[in-house]
Amino acid sequence: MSESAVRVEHLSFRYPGGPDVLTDISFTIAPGEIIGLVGPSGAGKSTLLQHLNGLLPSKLPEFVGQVCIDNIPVARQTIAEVRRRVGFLFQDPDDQLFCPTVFEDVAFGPLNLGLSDDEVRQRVRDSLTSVGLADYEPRSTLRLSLGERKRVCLAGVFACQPSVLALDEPFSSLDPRARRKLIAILKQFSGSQIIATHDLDIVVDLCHQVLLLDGGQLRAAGQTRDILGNVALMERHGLEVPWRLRPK
Amino acid sequence: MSESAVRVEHLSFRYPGGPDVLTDISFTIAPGEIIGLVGPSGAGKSTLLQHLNGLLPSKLPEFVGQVCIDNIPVARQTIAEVRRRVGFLFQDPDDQLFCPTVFEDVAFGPLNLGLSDDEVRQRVRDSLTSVGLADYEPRSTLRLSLGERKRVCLAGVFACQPSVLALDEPFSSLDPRARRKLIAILKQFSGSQIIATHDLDIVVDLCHQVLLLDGGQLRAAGQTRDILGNVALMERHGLEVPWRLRPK
Amino acid sequence: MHIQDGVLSPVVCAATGAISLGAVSYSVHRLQQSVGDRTIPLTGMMAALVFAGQMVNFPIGAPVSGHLLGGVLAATVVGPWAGCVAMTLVLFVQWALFSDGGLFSLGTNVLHMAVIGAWGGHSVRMFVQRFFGDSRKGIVIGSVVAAWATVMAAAALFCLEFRLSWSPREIDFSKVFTLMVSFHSLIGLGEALITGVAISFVLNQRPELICRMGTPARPIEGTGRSVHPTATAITRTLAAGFVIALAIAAFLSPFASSFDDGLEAVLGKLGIENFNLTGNVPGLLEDYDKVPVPVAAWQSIAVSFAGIGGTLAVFALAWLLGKVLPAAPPQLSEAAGE
Amino acid sequence: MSDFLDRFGRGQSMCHRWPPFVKLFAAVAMILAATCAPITHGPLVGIVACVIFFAHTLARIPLRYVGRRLLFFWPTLFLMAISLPLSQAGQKGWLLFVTILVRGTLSFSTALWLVNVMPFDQLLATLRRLRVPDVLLAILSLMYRFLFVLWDELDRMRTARSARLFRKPSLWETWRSAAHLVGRLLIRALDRADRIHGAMLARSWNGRTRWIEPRREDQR
Ligand SMILES: Nc1ncnc2c1ncn2[C@@H]1O[C@H](COP(=O)(O)OP(=O)(O)OP(=O)(O)O)[C@@H](O)[C@H]1O
Ligand SMILES: Nc1ncnc2c1ncn2[C@@H]1O[C@H](COP(=O)(O)OP(=O)(O)OP(=O)(O)O)[C@@H](O)[C@H]1O
Ligand SMILES: [Mg+2]
Ligand SMILES: [Mg+2]
Repeated sequence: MSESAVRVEHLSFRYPGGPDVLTDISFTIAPGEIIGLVGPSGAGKSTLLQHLNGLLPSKLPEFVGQVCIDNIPVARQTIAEVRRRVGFLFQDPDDQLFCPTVFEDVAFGPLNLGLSDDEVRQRVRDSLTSVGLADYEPRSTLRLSLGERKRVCLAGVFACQPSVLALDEPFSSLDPRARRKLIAILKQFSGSQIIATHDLDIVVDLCHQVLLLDGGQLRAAGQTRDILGNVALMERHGLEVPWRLRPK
Repeated sequence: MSESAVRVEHLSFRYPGGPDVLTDISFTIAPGEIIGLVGPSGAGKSTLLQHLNGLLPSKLPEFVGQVCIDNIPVARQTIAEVRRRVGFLFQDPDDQLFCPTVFEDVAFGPLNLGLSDDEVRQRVRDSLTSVGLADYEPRSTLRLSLGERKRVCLAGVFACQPSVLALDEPFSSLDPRARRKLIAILKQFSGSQIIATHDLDIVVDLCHQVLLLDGGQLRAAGQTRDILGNVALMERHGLEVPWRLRPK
Repeated sequence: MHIQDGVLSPVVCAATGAISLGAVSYSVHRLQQSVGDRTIPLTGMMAALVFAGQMVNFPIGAPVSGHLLGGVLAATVVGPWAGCVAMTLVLFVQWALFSDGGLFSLGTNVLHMAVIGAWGGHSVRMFVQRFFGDSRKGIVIGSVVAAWATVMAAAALFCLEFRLSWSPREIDFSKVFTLMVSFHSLIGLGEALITGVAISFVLNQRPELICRMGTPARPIEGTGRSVHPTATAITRTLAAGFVIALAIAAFLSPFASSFDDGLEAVLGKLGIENFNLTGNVPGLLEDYDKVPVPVAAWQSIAVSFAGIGGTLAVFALAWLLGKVLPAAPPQLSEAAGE
Repeated sequence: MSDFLDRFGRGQSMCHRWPPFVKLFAAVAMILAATCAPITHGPLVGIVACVIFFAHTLARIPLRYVGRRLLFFWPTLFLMAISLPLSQAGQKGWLLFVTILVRGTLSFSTALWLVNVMPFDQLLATLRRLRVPDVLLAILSLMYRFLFVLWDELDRMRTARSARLFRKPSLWETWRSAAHLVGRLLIRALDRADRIHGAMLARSWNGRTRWIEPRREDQR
């Protein structure tokens, strides 16, 4: 069991007063593996990802099962440790940007890790450069387009150098060049990753494995090409076989 | 000149205290035409679209040029009339939902148009069905996934039956089935449309013409295939030739 | 509601500022004990929210519109300590961005809106809630009453400060008082309504958001939800004291202030002043003993109406809002806290 | 959009370049002088007024802007001040009335000056150096950011509303939708606060907030 970076066991969850949003989900992610999380809108992808970061269980009792990150079970006592290891990207960048300037926002994580001022500046510069916003440091986080805000969020995540990435729709509202750049970065990243997205072409390109979620249940899991290339399966769950895998 | 649904003439704009975001933009959209607005992140797409709905000029002085909808110039006196004609979809659905339940939100426009109760109910049902959320009427707008919220916004726009659609990233965070459905709806729509998106494959499928915006300037305008298929042009502006147009 | 620099004398500003400084420091001290938990972002958000909420106008009549003040709302959501800090920051930022409300009178404004608003509002709510049990209805009624009471208290306090600022012996303030109290009983109604609606909205949509505090919680009957405990003996006493003080301030002081100069003298003064201001023909002077009577009567009627009518209206409002709440809230079974 | 707030804060005049402490103390001193100078000493008040006017010209703040702000400011001040002559007949009341108006106007213009030469982030940095408690600063900077986010959100929700509002709404409808706006904003904001908290923890936040300057060499 020591080789799993993320382990989810029999996870069930519902929002207060609502029906079940997740039902008995179990899977593991090996270190270094990239997992794509696909499924129709409202399937529960964001909800599942938030569990990996301990965003929901601490608040609500409607939570059965266990989530472990690097073999640490997510619980009230371990939540700080877990969140340090998981780099989490919110679907909405405004949920994640909380400092007045881009520099401060990206520097927030490294500063809290207790790095020296120079190291912090270095990390900020590096991660902003890697998302293509090198000269944005002094700008206000209030005056950015959506794609720019998303990339600042990504820079903030990278600057903490987490060991697991949980990204919710990282590619939406990015332009093609930023998207290509991000794919390259993610391919180089050494930790494990779980990426929820509707962009199946990118999943084919990037992910080793795919989890297919629909109606809160895990409908299929396996090699990317096997699952995304399965026309019947895709059709059944409101998805589409991506261009690359279509028989010509 | 009577045949233009949207006419933008020498539009320049900057946010107060910032550099120019739009510089000398001119174009027209004929009735029934579908225009794709593409460009890298921060190019000014959202800003341009907001002008079509009179969101910015009425408030700020940093605005030169003229925008006409159905030959009505956008100005303070005509803003109500213009907004009635233009169905505007915000990039962020949360900006657009303001009623507590899905039904109320979609019914808001038709109610204000003075339709009878039965007609209103009919329109709400139709437009929710068309975006695939038929049974969502009583749900709270605060408890929806992002894709669901986006579709409720779209339903709200369609329920008003506008004559021009200005859609900012309508496809992002939609799942493939919803996307396909939306494309079908837009193809059937009789008015003119201008759609800002990063999803160039859909542009190829849907749009008759393309405007390429970068750094606030109109870099190219013309037939979809000519522009999106032009490798050098696309490269220069941080875009990518879509899969469909790549030479195999 | 904002008091500008120059309206009060520097001494009064300094005195009220000192009281506010003490209160805010204590709030910050209490807040510091919860450093690292969600109180900090929540307080920042609440402050931003009150600020933004104040920008939404609720039209009353043609040119007049009211808006939210937010002290009670903040205290209901984040508790009195964080609520006080949030309101203080709102006032500070309003000064720093719009120069609304003066630098020296910042302390006074903080006293009126943050300390009375959050601390006072919280204790009134807790007091009222005791009569309704810890139900959802109790929360709504409590906060509606608290919202109205805090506005009235702030108005009364302002009169006192105003009087202290400008040579108390020579000026008759009962008119100022009448005006302020009647005017603010209306503003207070608006505030109560908006606060009540906002809180029932939250109770409907996200009941778990209201007043979660670090302290151990006990469940609300019928909902399985919990708020933080109503009170120790001390808070209860404090709350009762506050309410009584409020009652005195709102209802008794106009009469007291008229009585202390002697009724005769006041009536006389009013009559003369009436004459001077309106430039009435001297003929009116002959009716000297009669004219002032309706004025005085009007005055006490106005104040009484403001007080009693306002109270009744507030309770009616509270009752209505309580009724509107759905009978069966979503079932939660939470042990609260983080 | 909310950008009109610090329109002049980014200007480049002599006053803008003064060290923040100097600006702050200059403003405090001017307000102090304005609120303490007895109105009966005309020349003294005149001097204070001249100093404030001079400060405005130095900072190149357009007079029209100051005038417009004053136009909105006077009515409220007037309402408070008028109660004095109303409650006391004769000269004394009017004298106090004038006192309040003059003091209010002078200190308000001083505050306007400070707001315009001191951008908010500079004010924050100054407060930090004045050893204002960390908790307050952390809350303040969070508030500042979300102020704009919520404000813009509110603004856009309002516009979205007016885009589908094809006629003049009744008073009741206006109230209802204003309440909905506030309610929705409230809940979204509170939920967002939770997510922000998560995002902060995810970046190793432990309640202590550290601050550094971007780069010493080429600060703005
Ligand atoms: N705060 C909430 N309270 C109650 N129900 C919610 C809440 N948030 C989401 N839901 C519901 O939970 C379900 C799953 O939502 P989730 O956001 O996880 O979907 P998703 O897979 O991320 O969808 P999308 O692709 O549109 O982002 C949806 O049916 C949604 O309506
Ligand atoms: N409120 C604002 N104040 C000042 N500048 C702004 C504001 N909003 C956007 N900008 C700037 O204006 C430029 C254009 O922004 P806009 O949102 O129009 O881009 P976009 O083309 O829609 O990008 P995206 O694809 O990321 O949505 C960007 O450089 C951005 O930084
Ligand atoms: Mg999602
Ligand atoms: Mg955009």
